[in-house]
This record gives sequence, structure tokens and C-alpha cells, in this order.
Amino acid sequence: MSLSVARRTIATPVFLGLLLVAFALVALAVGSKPFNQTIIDIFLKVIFVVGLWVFIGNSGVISFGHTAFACLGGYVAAWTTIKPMMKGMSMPGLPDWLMQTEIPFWASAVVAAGWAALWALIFGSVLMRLSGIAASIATFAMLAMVNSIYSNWDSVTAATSSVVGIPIVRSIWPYLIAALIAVFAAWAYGISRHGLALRAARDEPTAAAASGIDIPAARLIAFVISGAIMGMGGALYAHSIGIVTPDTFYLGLAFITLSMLVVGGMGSLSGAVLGVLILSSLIQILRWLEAGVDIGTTTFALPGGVQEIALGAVMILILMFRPAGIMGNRDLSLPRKAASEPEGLKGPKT
Amino acid sequence: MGSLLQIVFDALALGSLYALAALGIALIFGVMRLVNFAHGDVIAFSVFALLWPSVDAVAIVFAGNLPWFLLIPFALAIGAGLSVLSEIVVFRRFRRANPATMMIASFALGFVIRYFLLMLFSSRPKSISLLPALSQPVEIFGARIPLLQLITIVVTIAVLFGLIAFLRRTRFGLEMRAAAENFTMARMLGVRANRVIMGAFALSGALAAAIALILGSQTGTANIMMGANVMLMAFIATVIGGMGSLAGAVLAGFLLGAVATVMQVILPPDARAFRDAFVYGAVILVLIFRPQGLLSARGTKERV
Amino acid sequence: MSLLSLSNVSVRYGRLTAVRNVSFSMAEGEILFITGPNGAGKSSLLRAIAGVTPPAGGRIDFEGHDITGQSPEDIARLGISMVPEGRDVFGGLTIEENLMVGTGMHAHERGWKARAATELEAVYATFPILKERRHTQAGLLSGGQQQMLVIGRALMTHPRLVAIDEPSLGLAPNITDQVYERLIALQVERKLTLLIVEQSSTRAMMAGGRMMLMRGGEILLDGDARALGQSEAMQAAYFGYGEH
Amino acid sequence: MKRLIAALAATTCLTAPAMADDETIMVGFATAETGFMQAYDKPAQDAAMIRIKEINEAGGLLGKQIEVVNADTKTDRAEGAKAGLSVIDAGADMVVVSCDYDFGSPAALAAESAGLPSFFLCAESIKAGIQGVGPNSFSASVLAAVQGATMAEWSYNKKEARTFYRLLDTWTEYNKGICDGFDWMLPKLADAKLVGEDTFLNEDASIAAQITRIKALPEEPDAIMLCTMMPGAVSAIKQIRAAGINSMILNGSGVDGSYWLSAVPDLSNFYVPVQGSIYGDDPNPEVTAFNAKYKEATGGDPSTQYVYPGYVMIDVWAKAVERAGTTETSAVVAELEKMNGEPTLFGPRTFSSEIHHQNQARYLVVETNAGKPGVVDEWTISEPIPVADLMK
Repeated sequence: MSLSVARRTIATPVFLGLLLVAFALVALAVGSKPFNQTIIDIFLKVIFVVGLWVFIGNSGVISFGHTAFACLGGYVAAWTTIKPMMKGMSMPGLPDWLMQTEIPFWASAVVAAGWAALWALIFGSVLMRLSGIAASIATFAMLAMVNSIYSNWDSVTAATSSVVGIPIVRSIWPYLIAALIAVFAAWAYGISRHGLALRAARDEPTAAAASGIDIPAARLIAFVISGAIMGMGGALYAHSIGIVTPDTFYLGLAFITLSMLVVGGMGSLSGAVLGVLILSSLIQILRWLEAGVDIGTTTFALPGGVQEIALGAVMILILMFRPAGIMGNRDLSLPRKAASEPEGLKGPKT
Repeated sequence: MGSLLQIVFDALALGSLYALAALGIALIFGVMRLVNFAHGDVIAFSVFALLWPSVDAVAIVFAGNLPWFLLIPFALAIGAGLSVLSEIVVFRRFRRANPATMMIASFALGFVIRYFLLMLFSSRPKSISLLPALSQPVEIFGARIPLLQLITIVVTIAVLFGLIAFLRRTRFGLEMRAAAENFTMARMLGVRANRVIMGAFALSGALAAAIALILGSQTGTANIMMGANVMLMAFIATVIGGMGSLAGAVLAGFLLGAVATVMQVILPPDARAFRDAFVYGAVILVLIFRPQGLLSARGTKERV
Repeated sequence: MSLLSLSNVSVRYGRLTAVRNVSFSMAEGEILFITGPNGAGKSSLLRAIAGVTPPAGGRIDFEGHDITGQSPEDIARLGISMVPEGRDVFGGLTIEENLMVGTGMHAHERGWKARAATELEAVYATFPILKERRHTQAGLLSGGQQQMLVIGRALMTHPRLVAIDEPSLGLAPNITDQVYERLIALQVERKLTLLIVEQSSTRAMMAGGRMMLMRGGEILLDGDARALGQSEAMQAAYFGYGEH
Repeated sequence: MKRLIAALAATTCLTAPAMADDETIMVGFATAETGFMQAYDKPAQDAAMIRIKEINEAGGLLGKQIEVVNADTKTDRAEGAKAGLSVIDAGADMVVVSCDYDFGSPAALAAESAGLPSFFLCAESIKAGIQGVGPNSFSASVLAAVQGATMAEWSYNKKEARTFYRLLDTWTEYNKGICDGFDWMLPKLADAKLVGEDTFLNEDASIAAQITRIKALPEEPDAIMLCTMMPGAVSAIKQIRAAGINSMILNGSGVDGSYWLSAVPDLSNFYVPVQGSIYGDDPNPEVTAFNAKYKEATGGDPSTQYVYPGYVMIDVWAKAVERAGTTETSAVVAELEKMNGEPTLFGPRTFSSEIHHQNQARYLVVETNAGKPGVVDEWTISEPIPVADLMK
């Protein structure tokens, strides 16, 4: 990692970090439990989408499969933090040492990141040779495989049934810290030698290959790092609501996170984070309208279900006018430097 | 013998569904490199269009009661119409966008269609008796096969031949094939882009409606998510068939149907629940060994 | 009156300007060669004329009508036929199907089928090898045959002007000779207007006609091919001597 | 950005804590008002509202009126947790959560950690209670396993079924629950035999391969235990009958209702266990009277038996509150756990400190004959299913 690049681009994660801190402070100021939970949910989405960005943003390969790593992570939380007695009832097939393990939630997030990274390495070493749409489908097949196994392996994952007993963490700070870790890790990767090489390969594959960049290897590194971030997010997701099921981590989550990334702008880290913040806020505002707003003496309320329709329509409109996403491959940075566009986190030429 | 034949029929029937859906996706991908995630929702919409909007549990059948010679064209027209409308309102504005953006836009459109249906009909599956005469079993070479299964296979094969004839023998088909291979070049030869794309959308929508009719008569339900599973399989079939290759899409569709059926038959009971894991594992293997697909279309430049 | 005229045409890709304020015009029946080094903006200029990349500025007229910003298919229908670099045959279609794609633009006219058939015979007469292999998939043809096919395909649309990008690219010299021989013959026979892009000026000098030299997105020289080809100015301009 | 934060903050005004009013008792509904679960939550919630209205009209509970606060879960787990927290913030004394265990548990867990009692509207998994949420959580319905066991024992005794085929849709825990109850009962039935088993997935476009396996049996089984739910159930039933298999089909309560019967014309030999009849032929005339009341309140007849648990839920909870003389959690839970065969409109209900669910219950058996459903019998399994067996 070149120090000068780091200095030129550090403003980006700092800005994004401050934005996240601001959200946390708003939650603190409001002091309502449901609102707190809403912000926790947004932080979790930030972790997922930043995780996605590490791979998709840098390699240019669309992956549908990353929620598989969140699933792996979520179940690590279940395996390592539920009281041994409860585990014995719901997941009797766990090996003895794991059955007896009971670790704090932050440790489970760390283990989850490692476990997801391990599987990202295994899957990645097979899948990273593929490019383009074949790679996208292969990652989807990976997700479907993981989902099918976790949905049916009764003794170890309790199959489709919700696994309960995961300690619930309702404090906002662990999630904020994890989101900050994800943002800074993604930034550090983005400006590292590997990240730069991978983006070069994304923009000019032939030239990159000619100059000796091993594209599959470069992609594999990104895949493993993003897998680790997703795994950490999956574990924390489990702690945020106290249950896990395989279908939590299936197509629904895959598409909403991918949408947030593309709407925000998959070419830049800022796009990933802002995509989450903007779409989540939009969802929240629509829900608020759906629940009813008092204007003067009359209550104005959208009919139920309009929220989702409006969300879809707004996404289409954003993409129509900003096909490269809201950030359009730019990163947030200091105003003076924005003009010269730091090469560190620049997106593809379109 | 009888049971073997039965398995062959089962595989063909399931494969037919996947092949029809894969064709619908490949047609649109061919002309505009769009992976259309709204296809599954077009399928659902085509079935719900036969019902009168109501959130009650009991379905109020509307066009679904038409005699078959009116019902089928009506459903096909609905599918084609919705598909063309989505082109005009949404996808036309994404011609120059990159594939990821188009894909997410199509997903968002599907989301809108799905929740629109949910608002009108609620999430409760509606029962609908389409073409009830087709539920009778028939006997062929000792295998008792539901008439519908037979018709599904026959219809698919007929649609395939019809489509081949259309693409090979008509001017519109020629232009569409040329456009699928190299869209810009076709335009430089005076081929009207909008007409071809709209044609592809209309055909794709009509194919979605055909699947809707088959699924509707087979399952007897209209369900908001009914197209999702078929669409995912079709999507996979399109890719392993070779993006942009219509023949490849059909071949891979049948292949997937066969693999899923055979897995169900040969796997031991304990492993049967994991059937999908084996199927998707096979998909990954095919992609590793033939990343360009079984039959890759010549001149298909990929941009994803 | 000139058949094609460009005034102050610019083409941009994002922040990159490929063609800068280019103006020229062509008379009916003229042969115009555009030469210049790699990246001079020659292909971009053709794409702008064909409507594939709409110009960022300036105006293009064809037969006195403003065609700036029109769609490729409308421009093709007005009578400009484009043979792009890399040939772009429809590999999965047969030779005959390739040739027929462009006839669709006349499908609303009466008797177009008969005319298309006559036209087809004429193309086959010019390129007998195509007739021989008419039902072969075009992807299986050799480079020279593909070049003949795309020229024939362009002719099938009844064009007033044919724009060809690098007809000699990737061809053996004797095949290139053949292609040129046919092209010039056709031009004479049909009173075609030809706009040919070639990287080297040698061909232009051999064929005669008018020649323009492009470099850095601008036209530097314009004149008689044979005269220009031998001039010192040409060499200097082509390689950029004397600029630094 | 500022505007955005302001808007976000504004959303919370809705959910800002309200002072719990001592003059009323508050029931919080953290249920799905939109999305997939809405179709299941709404009818049961409507029935609950009928019971609340009855109580209020009769002078209220402990002399206080019952008030209701709602929050939408949007059929989403994370939203479910938020909905639970927001009804708690609004001062709920009891929290009603979504019908399904998976979607209801996040809100129930929130209630549990706030020390409040919670009721699942109609969850049928053992986990919807002590085992999956905690000591203050209950379910208003009957375990899925009881349905499977009831059908096995009833068909064995009343229909002389001896050979059974088990077809399981592995999509949900509910489906597996039915088959688990069936599996528990079958060995207790002398010379009843399982002649084969298979699995499918609810969203499978075709179950032709599974049907082929049934047809490959030397003899058609007496009964097929079909453990599935909507929407896949209709498809499976239709395909089984279209293939010419005429065995009796045994089901869970999930397929109750006549709304889907038009999809399988002239369906016969088809049996469903229900807690009460929606067809107007319930042996208890008060059920029919309730159906009329429901129609008056909602404008439509009950479409499935799943409206009834909502009514039972408020009924038993209100009785417990009345007996405890307070809404205080531990007192109410203690009173609920004392209920043993407590009569309700839809059969007796029992709770204990071991299980907050029904592991034995009276079921009506509805037979569909030539496309017409009607009550033909009633059955209570001979012994309750032990908790240990339910937990395996």
C-alpha cells in the first residue's frame, strides 16, 4: 500500500465513517428502541454492501452468491453463542467440543469472518477462473447449494426451522464499530497493491493480463476478504434479532444488497455506503407515509403495499438518470482533491 | 419399461417448462444483453390477469372461464402486452446502460409487478381451474401419464418448431437473428432497432404466458411467486446453454429438467432433500468446464 | 451540390475527444480515402457518419438533409451503407441470409422482392465464391471471403454512399488487390460514392482519387492521392515530424 | 443529508414511548399488515378483535377497557423485531406476534426480554413457547405434530388404513411437524405399515418424479400422509389425482378451506383435521354463531380454521388476567399454566409449566367428497405427545 495513495484517499473512509457515527448519534438522541433497531439494521446492510463492493466493485464481476457467506457467518453465531443445553436440543449433531463452546458475541463475529473466509477460499479457488455472466451464475449456484444444505441438514443447522437462543445485542455501538471496520478494511484493500491490480484488470483485462497480473488470483483475494466481511455481518445479523434461518440469507437479501450497491454506484466505496443509507432512508420514509402522517387535521396515508412499489419505481428512476449509480464511480473526498480525482478508488471508464 | 418411460416423460415435462422459460430469457438477452429478472413476474401476472382483483380467499375467476380457443390467445396477449409495455416504459431508457444496471432495473421492475399483484390479490394463493379437461390421465406404452404432461411436451416441441420456422423463414426472424448476433451492425443495415426489440419482448412475454398457462393448469393455483423458481432455472439454463444461443438455451433447459428428475429418482431417501444442492453442484461443474456454455453463440460479445 | 458534407464535427467518448471540428464534403461518384496513424480518429469519424456514435458537436448533411444525430437505421435507409472495421459478419447466419438482412429496408416498396433477387444475382456475379458457398455459415468463411461478403452485403441495400473501414486489414496483399479491384470496378459501374479508411496511404496512391490525412482527430491534409502521397508534407504530417 | 436525518427522526415520533395508561389494558399486535404473512395474520387478528370487543362490551377486563396498538412487521424478520419493540414502547401489556414461528419470534423475543407475555397468533411449532422463546411465550393454536398423529390414528381406527405413504414437503418446519407427529403415532398402531416415503419442495414446478415412485409400488397405499401447505399443496394434490392415484389423502390443517377446491374438481377421499368448522356444520352451534359474527365484522366468511386461534388466544389470556386480578406477567403466566382442559369455543385448552402449547387436542375431521367438504367425525389422540418427542 503506497503511503501517498493512502494519504490522498483517506478522506473517503473518514467521511463515510463520520456519516455512520452521525447516524448512531441520531439514534442515541432519539432514544427510541424501534428507531435504534432501524439504525442497527442500516449498519448491518452497510456491512453487507461494503462486503459485496470489495468483490464486485473491484473485480467488476457481479456476484449473486455473497449472502451465502452471511449465512455461514450467521450459523457460526448460532453454533458458538447459544447455551450448550439449548444447542443440544435444536442441533444435536454438532461435535462435542462445539456443543460445549460458548463465546461472547464479538468473538463469534470474528470466528464467523474466519469461517466464511475459509469457504470463500475453497469456493473461490474453483469459481474465480470464470468471468462475466458465467461467474455470476456460478456464484448463484454456490448460494443455492449452501442454502439447500443449510435448509436440510437437520442435526447441525436445524434445517429450515429458526435457531433461537442467540444472545440478542441491542446496543448500537458494536454494529457501528463493525460497520466502521468494514469500511476501513474495504478502503485499505481498495488502495492496496492487490486492489489496484484487480481494478486495472477490470478496466483493461487484456493489458492487465499482459502485464503479468494473475486475474484469478487477484479476484480470489477480493473474494476471500469480501467473504470475511459478509460472514462478520451474518453473525451480527443473528445477534441483532436473536434467530437465524437459511432463508433469511437467500435471494431476498441478495437482491436488496445488490440493488443498494448498484443504485449507490458499484464503482466506488462511497457509492456502496451511500446506496445503503439513501435506500434505507427512503424505505423508512415510505413506511412512515404508509403508517399515516398527520397534516393539519387530516391523516394522509399511503395504501398498504405502496411502499414496495414506490421503492421499485424510485430505483428504476435513479438508474434511468444515473446509470452508473448515484455516486457514478466517484468517491467522497475533500473538495479540492475531488477535481483531480484520486486514482486510488476510481471507478471504470464508462 | 413402463417406469423408465415414465421417468423419461417426467424429465421431458419438467425440461419443457425450463426450455420455454429459457427461450424467453435468451431472446431478450440476444437483442439487448439484458438479463431480465422480471420474466418470472410476467409469468405470475399472466395468470393473475385471468382473475378479477380481490383480496378474498376465493378467487373470482374472470377471463379464466373463457373457452380454450379464447383463453389461450387472451393469456398470450396479456403476457406479450406486459412485456412490450415494460420495454417501452422502462428498458428503452436503458439501452446504453451496462448490464449490471439493466439487470437491477429489471429486478426492480419485477419487484413493482410483484407487489402490485400482492396489493390487488393478497399473498394468499388463489385457486384457479384452468383447462380442467387436461387433468385426466392417459395410457401410453404402459405408462399412465397425465394428459397435461403430454400436452406440455407436445406444446413445447410445437412452440420450438414454430419459433425455428419463424426465425428461419420470415424477414422479421432474419432481422431478429441478425440483431441478436450484432445489434449495431444490423442497425447499420437498416434494421429497425425498436421493432426488433419490441418483437423480442412480445415473443418473450407470450412464452411467459404459455408457461403461466401450463403451470396454472398443472398446479391449479395462481401464486405471486409462481414464476420465480422456473425463472431461476431458466436463467441458469440460458447461461449454461451459452448466452445468446437460442438452441443452447433449449438444450440446457431440457438437460436441467432431466438432471433434476433423475436426481429425485436415484438419490437415497436421506439425500433426496439435498437434491437441489446436487443440481447446483452440477451447474458449477458445467460452468467450470465450459464457461462459454454448451453451445456458445458466435459473435456474441459479452459485456458483463 | 455535394452528396455528403460535414461541418465542424466532433466526436467524444467521455472526456476523450476522438474527432475535433472536422469539416469536408464529398461529391457524388467521388472516391475519398482517409488515411492516418492508429488513433487518428478515422473510425470514429465513420461511426459518427453512420449514426452509431452521435457527434458531440457540428453538423452532417446528406443530399442536403441534416442527418446529425439520426439513428443508424434511418441513416442506412437514406442510402449510406457502412462496412465497419473487423467486418462484423453475422457468423451464425448463412451467406445468403447475411446478404438479405439489409434488403428489409425496402420491404415496403412494391416489387422489392424481385429487385432483391436481381441484386443478389449481381452480387453473386461480382463475387462468384459467395454464390458457391451461399448456404454456408458466414462464420466459417476465410477473411478475404468475409470481406467480400460485407461489401456485397452493403451493396444489397442499394446505397448511394458506401463507407468502408480498413478493407485490407488482416488480408494477404494479393487478396487485398482483388478486393480493391472489385471495389473500383463497382464504383465505375454503379456510380457509387466511396469513402474508404486505410491506415496506409499506399493503397490510396495506387487507386487514385482524393485523399485526406487525419491525425489527432483533425484533418491535416486534403488533396489528390497520387500528388499528396509523394509529398514531403505527407510524411511529416503522418508521423508528426516537425511538431515538436 | 440533514433533511434526511430530520425525516428519519420524524419517523420515530410515531413510535415514541407513550405513557402506559393505568385506566386501560393494552394489547400490542406486532403482526404483518403487508406482505406474504398478511393473509395469515389478518383473519386471526380479526377474530381476536371480536373477542376483545365482546369483553369490552361486557364491561372490560378487571373493569378496564382493552385497547389495541398495532405495528407492521412487513413479513420481515428484522422488521418484526422493530414492530415488537415499538408496541412494547407504546405500553403493551401483552404482545401478539405473527402467525408463523419464524416471522413471529423476533417480536416475541423482544417481548420476552422486556418481561412481557407474548402469544403467537397461530404458530404450530413447539418452539413457539417456552422452548423457542422463553417462559412467558404461548401459542394459541395446536401443534402440527398433533395434526399428523390425529390423522394417522383416526384413519387407522375409522378407515381401516393399514398401508401408509409419507410425502413430505421440506419447505417449512410446520410441514415437518405434521410428519413428525405421524411418525410418532405410526409405530403405536399394530400392523400399520409405512410402504414408502419421499420428499419434495413447495415451489417445485412438478412432482412427477415423486408420483412415479408412488405408482411404482406393487399396490396403491391405503393412505398418503401429505405433509405440506399452501400454495404447493394444491399443486401436489392435483398432480396426485391427475396421475390416477386414488388413495385417501391425509393432511394437516394448513389445507383447510374450500377456496382452492375449484382447482381440483370433484376431489374425494380427502381428509383435514380442523379446530372448528367454517362450513356451517360444526357440532357446536356457537361456532356457527361466531362465524356469523365474523362475517358481520369483516364482511366475509372465515376462509380457513386459522381464524379461530385468534379468538381462543384473547379468551384464555383474558380469563387468566381476570383470575390473577392483574396484568402482571408472572401472575398471568401462572394462571395460564393452571389451565387444564379449559373449555373454549374450539375445544379444551391445557397449558403447563412444561409446555405452552397443545400436545393433545380435540380435532374435527373434515372430509371432502366430490368437491364438497364437511365434518364427518371428531377425534382426540389417545395420549398427548410427550415433550421429549416433540423436541427431537
